[in-house]
Amino acid sequence: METILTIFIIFIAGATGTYFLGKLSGILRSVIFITTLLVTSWLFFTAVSPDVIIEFEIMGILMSWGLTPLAYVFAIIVFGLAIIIGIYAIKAMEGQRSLNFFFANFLLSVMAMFGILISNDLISFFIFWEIMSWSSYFMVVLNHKDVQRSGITYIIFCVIGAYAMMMAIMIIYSYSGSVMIGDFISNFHAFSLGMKWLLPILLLIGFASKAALMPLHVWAPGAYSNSPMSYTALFSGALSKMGVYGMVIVMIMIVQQIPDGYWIKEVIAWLGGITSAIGTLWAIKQDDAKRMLAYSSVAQLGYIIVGVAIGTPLAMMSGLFLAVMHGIFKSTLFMVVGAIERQTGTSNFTEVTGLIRKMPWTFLAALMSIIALAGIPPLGGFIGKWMLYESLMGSNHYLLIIVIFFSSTAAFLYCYKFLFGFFLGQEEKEWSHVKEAPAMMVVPMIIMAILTFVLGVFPGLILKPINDGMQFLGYVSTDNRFWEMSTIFNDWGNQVVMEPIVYTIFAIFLFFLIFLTLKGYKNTRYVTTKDISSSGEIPREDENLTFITGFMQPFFRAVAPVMKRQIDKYYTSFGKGLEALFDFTRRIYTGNGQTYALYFVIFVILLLMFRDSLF
Amino acid sequence: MKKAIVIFLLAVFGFFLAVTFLDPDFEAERNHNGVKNFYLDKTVSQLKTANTVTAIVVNFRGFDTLGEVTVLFLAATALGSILFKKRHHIGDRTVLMPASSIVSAGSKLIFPAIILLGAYVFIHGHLTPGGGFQGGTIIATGFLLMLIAYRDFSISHNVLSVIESFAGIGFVTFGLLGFMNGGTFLQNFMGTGVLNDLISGGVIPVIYILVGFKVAAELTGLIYTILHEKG
Amino acid sequence: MVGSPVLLIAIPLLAAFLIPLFGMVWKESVRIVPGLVLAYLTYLSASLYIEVINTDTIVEIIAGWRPPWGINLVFSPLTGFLTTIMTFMGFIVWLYSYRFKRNVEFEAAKKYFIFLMLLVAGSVGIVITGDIFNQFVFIEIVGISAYALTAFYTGRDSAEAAFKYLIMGSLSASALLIAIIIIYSQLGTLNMAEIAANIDNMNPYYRIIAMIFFIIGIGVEAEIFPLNGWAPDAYTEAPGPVGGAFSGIVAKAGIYAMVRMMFTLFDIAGPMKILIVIGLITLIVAETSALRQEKLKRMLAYSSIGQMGLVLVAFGMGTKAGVFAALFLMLNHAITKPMLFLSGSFLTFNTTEKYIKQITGMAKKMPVVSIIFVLGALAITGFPPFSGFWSKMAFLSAAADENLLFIMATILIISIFEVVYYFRVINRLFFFEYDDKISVEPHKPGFNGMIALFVLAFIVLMIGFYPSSVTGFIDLAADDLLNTHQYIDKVLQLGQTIIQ
Amino acid sequence: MDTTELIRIGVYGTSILLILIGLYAVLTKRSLIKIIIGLSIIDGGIHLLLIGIGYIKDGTAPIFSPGSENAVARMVDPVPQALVLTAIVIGFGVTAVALSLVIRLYRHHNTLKIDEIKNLKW
Repeated sequence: METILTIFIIFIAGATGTYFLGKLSGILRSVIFITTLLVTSWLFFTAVSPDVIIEFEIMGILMSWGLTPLAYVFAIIVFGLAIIIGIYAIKAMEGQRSLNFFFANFLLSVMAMFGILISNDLISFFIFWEIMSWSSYFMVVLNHKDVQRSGITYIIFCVIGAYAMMMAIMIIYSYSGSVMIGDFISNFHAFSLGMKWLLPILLLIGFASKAALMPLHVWAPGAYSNSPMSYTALFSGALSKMGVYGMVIVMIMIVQQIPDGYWIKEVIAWLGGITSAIGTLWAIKQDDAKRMLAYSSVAQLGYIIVGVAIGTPLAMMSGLFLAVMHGIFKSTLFMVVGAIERQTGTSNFTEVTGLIRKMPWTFLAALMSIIALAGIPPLGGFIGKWMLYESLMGSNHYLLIIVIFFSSTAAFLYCYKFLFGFFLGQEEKEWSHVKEAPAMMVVPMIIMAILTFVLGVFPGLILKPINDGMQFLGYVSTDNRFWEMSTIFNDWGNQVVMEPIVYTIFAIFLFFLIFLTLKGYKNTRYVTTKDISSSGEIPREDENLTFITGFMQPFFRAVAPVMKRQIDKYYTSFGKGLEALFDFTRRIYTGNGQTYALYFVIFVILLLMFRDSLF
Repeated sequence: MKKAIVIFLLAVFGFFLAVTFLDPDFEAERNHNGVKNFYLDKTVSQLKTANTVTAIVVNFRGFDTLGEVTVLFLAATALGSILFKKRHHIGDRTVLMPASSIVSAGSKLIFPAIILLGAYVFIHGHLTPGGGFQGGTIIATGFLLMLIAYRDFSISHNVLSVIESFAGIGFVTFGLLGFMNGGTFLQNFMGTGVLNDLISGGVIPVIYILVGFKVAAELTGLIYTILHEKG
Repeated sequence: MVGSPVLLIAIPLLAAFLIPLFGMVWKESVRIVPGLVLAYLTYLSASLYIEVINTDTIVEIIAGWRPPWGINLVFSPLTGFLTTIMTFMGFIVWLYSYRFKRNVEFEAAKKYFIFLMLLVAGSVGIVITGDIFNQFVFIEIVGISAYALTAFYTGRDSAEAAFKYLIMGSLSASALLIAIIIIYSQLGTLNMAEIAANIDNMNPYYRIIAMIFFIIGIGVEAEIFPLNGWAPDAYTEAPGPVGGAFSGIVAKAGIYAMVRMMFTLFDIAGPMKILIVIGLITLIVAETSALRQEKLKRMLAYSSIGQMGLVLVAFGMGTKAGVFAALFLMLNHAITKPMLFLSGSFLTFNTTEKYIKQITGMAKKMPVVSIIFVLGALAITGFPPFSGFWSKMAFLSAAADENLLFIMATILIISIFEVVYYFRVINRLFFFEYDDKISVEPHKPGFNGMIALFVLAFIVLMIGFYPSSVTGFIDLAADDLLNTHQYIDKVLQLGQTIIQ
Repeated sequence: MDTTELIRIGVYGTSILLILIGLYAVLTKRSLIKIIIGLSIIDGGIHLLLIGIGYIKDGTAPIFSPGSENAVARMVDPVPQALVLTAIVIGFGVTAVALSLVIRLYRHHNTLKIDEIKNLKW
């Protein structure tokens, strides 16, 4: 049997087993769950090669499954994250509700993502896309929190995207008689001009809704923050990348064929830039770590989309590299928040402080990820951003650079807020009971943190598969100049060798670590947060004077006009208006039998009067 | 206001109906060579039935009649179901005033005659205008008279139900017998006899008599149910 | 030869007359006999269907008179397909309601089962008959059983619903009679094949008038927009399984009658604007009305109406792909909507009002039923890998073939509303806490009901994962509907073999 | 205008008038009983219409009495008569069900006004 099919069967069997046998005992459930993930990943990494293609037919439509080099990059993210998050989830989810359902659904999500990646035709792509949609939907509402609002918002945007995509797929099918992605790309020039514009736009709506691009990002904060953190890690890390995956194909292989198609690219790139700016601003404003990270995810996906949309080789590479890196560091951060929430019971910055001594390993993971997120060398984020800036300069998008640079700088604010809020600052009695998270949760986080470091030092590890993927997309690889192990190349002709930089920075870190440790032995007096002198006034008991409170007020006064226009308010009032309208129109069913009889007569007369135009 | 709208609508509707049905074309286009002549022809030559309408109702379009009988059966059952009450809730008969002695005496006198007339009508359904439906209705009016005239006149529901069921079963059974003997449902499988004889037309009179029983039983049942309904 | 199509009508009628007699002897028989009959009908219909597919259309004549003169029944791939679905769904509904009013009221149960059986028989009759007046009679049989079933519960507002249904039903019957009068007066025949063969000789004015009266005559059963005011009420007030029977059986018969009329009787080629317009309006009005609905069964009823609109739009395209999609939609709807009605009826068993808020958190108490409900909701909203997805896909592909982009977009937008209201219910069911104050006491589902639900769920999954298991049948049925000449020839040339 | 035409217009005109009167009752009368009467009047009109289309000039009843076996050409069309028989019986059944529903409704709502009986709406 083909390996791909075997993987699917194992996934389905695993999901069913997890759900039904999980009722017997929790250990059995965990064992089945982890075994499924391990076996499938092992099969994937060892036995799946890009050139095996399975073809079959459903309802007369030829379908085919096989792994392309581009999909391979994303599959690495999916399986890698799935295993690590899976291990984390077993401990993290302990004691939560509906565990059988959670783990089975987790497996279904992973299977759906894998399915999306191996689909060579649009129909099975769509099927797996929808399976992913509903399985992730059930995760969003699993916590019973804010179900009717954020859950419904999420599913609305899911189906908006899915239906736009489905419409495009059906048009493609009926016009060209084939649903193969390859056929579509090669026959695209044969479509009429209107279709040439309509199809990519519909497809982009579909993908952008999952990648949370600007006007379609409204669902993201609610969905990310309401689902269990163990799933959000996968959600933000891997699931949203499926949108990016689709966008890569559309932007690179289809939009290029449209006359004047660069407009689409420009628009998407700008939308990406604005998304990142707005997302960052909103992230800074949040007091809840989950929502902050959710907005941060939106912002980070904005960078990725900018890279993908610009579409020069370097930009593409930076987009894909950032996608991988984002998957790693953002999952880590969500796992960190999950761990903190599990240990302290809250995920609010303003309440929790000074966890650095209580949860040092968690802090380490958070620190590494934050550094990667902020794009500070030597970690992976730096390389991605470097390449992004360089590609933007190379393609003369100077205004866009300003936007990106602004949001990337502003990101430091929330990075700092995150670190400080949770870990630094004064220790409070209230949190003195907090312990480090269990090893099964810490180890995955640490592994991920190390990964960010490794990929920062040796970006070639991931740039190599990306290069293969880009060759598949039609980029001619030029003497491997971008993806030497541990070096990157800039367009001014200089090679930047990463190792010296890395070692220098590493040394500085080591020095500070020693310094801090030594300093720690000194006799330090710890006081509570309230115990400060504030210009002679004694603060009242209810005034929370944590540094985090009212953080960056001047900054917000400056950007207030931008923040005031919240796009989800427009959506909400639009939805409310529609519901009110339909509440009114359904009064057409008055409940009076006589009125129905009147409708009957009116209908007859209308048909009789308009018989010439209707028949 | 509402009335004005309704009158306006009905005027428009009536205009269309008038244009449709009062137009001489409506008649002119008529295809007189349709099924009509065939029916008239075959009724005499094959079915040996004097009344063409009966032949059509029972034989040519017997399937419709089966459906029609089912509709009646359904209506009777539906009435029972919609007005269903537990047994001890069944009320007294609702009559506005006690019948005068003339009515009670007269109805006793006239009742057998009505029944006889009904029986005559449905037995001669294939020869004269009339038939099972008409005869059954006449019989039911006889029972209605008795029910109005005598407060204590009562009919066993079970008996009605048995008659009704047996008549219905008989109809379908004759249909199925036709299916077994002649190959098609409701086929006229019995000898047809001589035109205008009482015993002629094969199964047609038999089925019509069954229909007569069924209609009589069902209509009586309907009347009985409604009369025992307290408002 | 396993039997004959006429038995599909004759056996239930015979049984309906027999049941009162049996009931006098053995009370349990009033439940068992209808079940046996429906099982037999399912078997008969399925085996005839297989025979028809393998050999040829069966045209059955009645009373020994060949088609233009006698009444005939046509059992073709199309009618066989629908008949099989209907009888099967009838059996499922019987299975679900086997314990209905058990040990409580014998008389009521007896009548309920008689009505249910005749509802199925009448719907089958509408589908297989080849004569317009006969169709009228069957529509009335269905109508009266449906009124009676709607008014079944005495304690509720069911009589009101039934009365509205009755007003609309008898107005529509009048319209249907007018259409029959016009056709008979113009062509002198009532046989569908004969009418279809001679339709070109008919004065075009009368042709259109007859068509209009036909549409409004059948439209009440087919639940098209301005004529469907009765439907939500009737679905809400009728016993739960009956709502399933209405949507799974009666509405299908109505749609079939309308489509047979448009395609065969009046032989309209190409896209039918009227069906598309009516279907779209029905879809939009129904789905938007469902959005803010507070009662579960009423919401399902609106959803059912909306689906009927979608089916009409698909038929209205008039192409092979459109008909295929429409039949596929009908099949899925016939299975999924009863599934929703039956499981929803378990969920709201102990309430009379059937408010959606009353099922809050019910999944904890009745997990299996809730999961089946979710399955149905996912299937009807067209989420893969469940059955609804394939039919929705077939529909969109048919629309794309005809370049009807506007219709595609409209229907997809309307589908978003559908998703919203179904997911609101799912959320309430699964992701809200059970609350004694709002939610009702759960009802323990019976064994027979669970079997019925499992069978339906199995079919939904089977079609979802392996659509090719049914598409072959649907394909044949679609061919059969579109081939008017073949229908006429099959029916009218039958006489050669039968000696008058 | 000869007699045939007069009869035709008379019959058809009457039936159309009956249909309209019935519809008027259904659409404007508030009493359930009157609405049912309206429905019956519509039925009556349609039955008249149905009988009317079978008429031919100087027609006789389609019954073969002894000695008139070859009067086929003068006989009116028997099919509408058979149809109307069916239609009348069906109309009767529907009316019976309707009346029983009215009894139920009256018992439940204590009124016969149709615009006061609308618990089910929207």
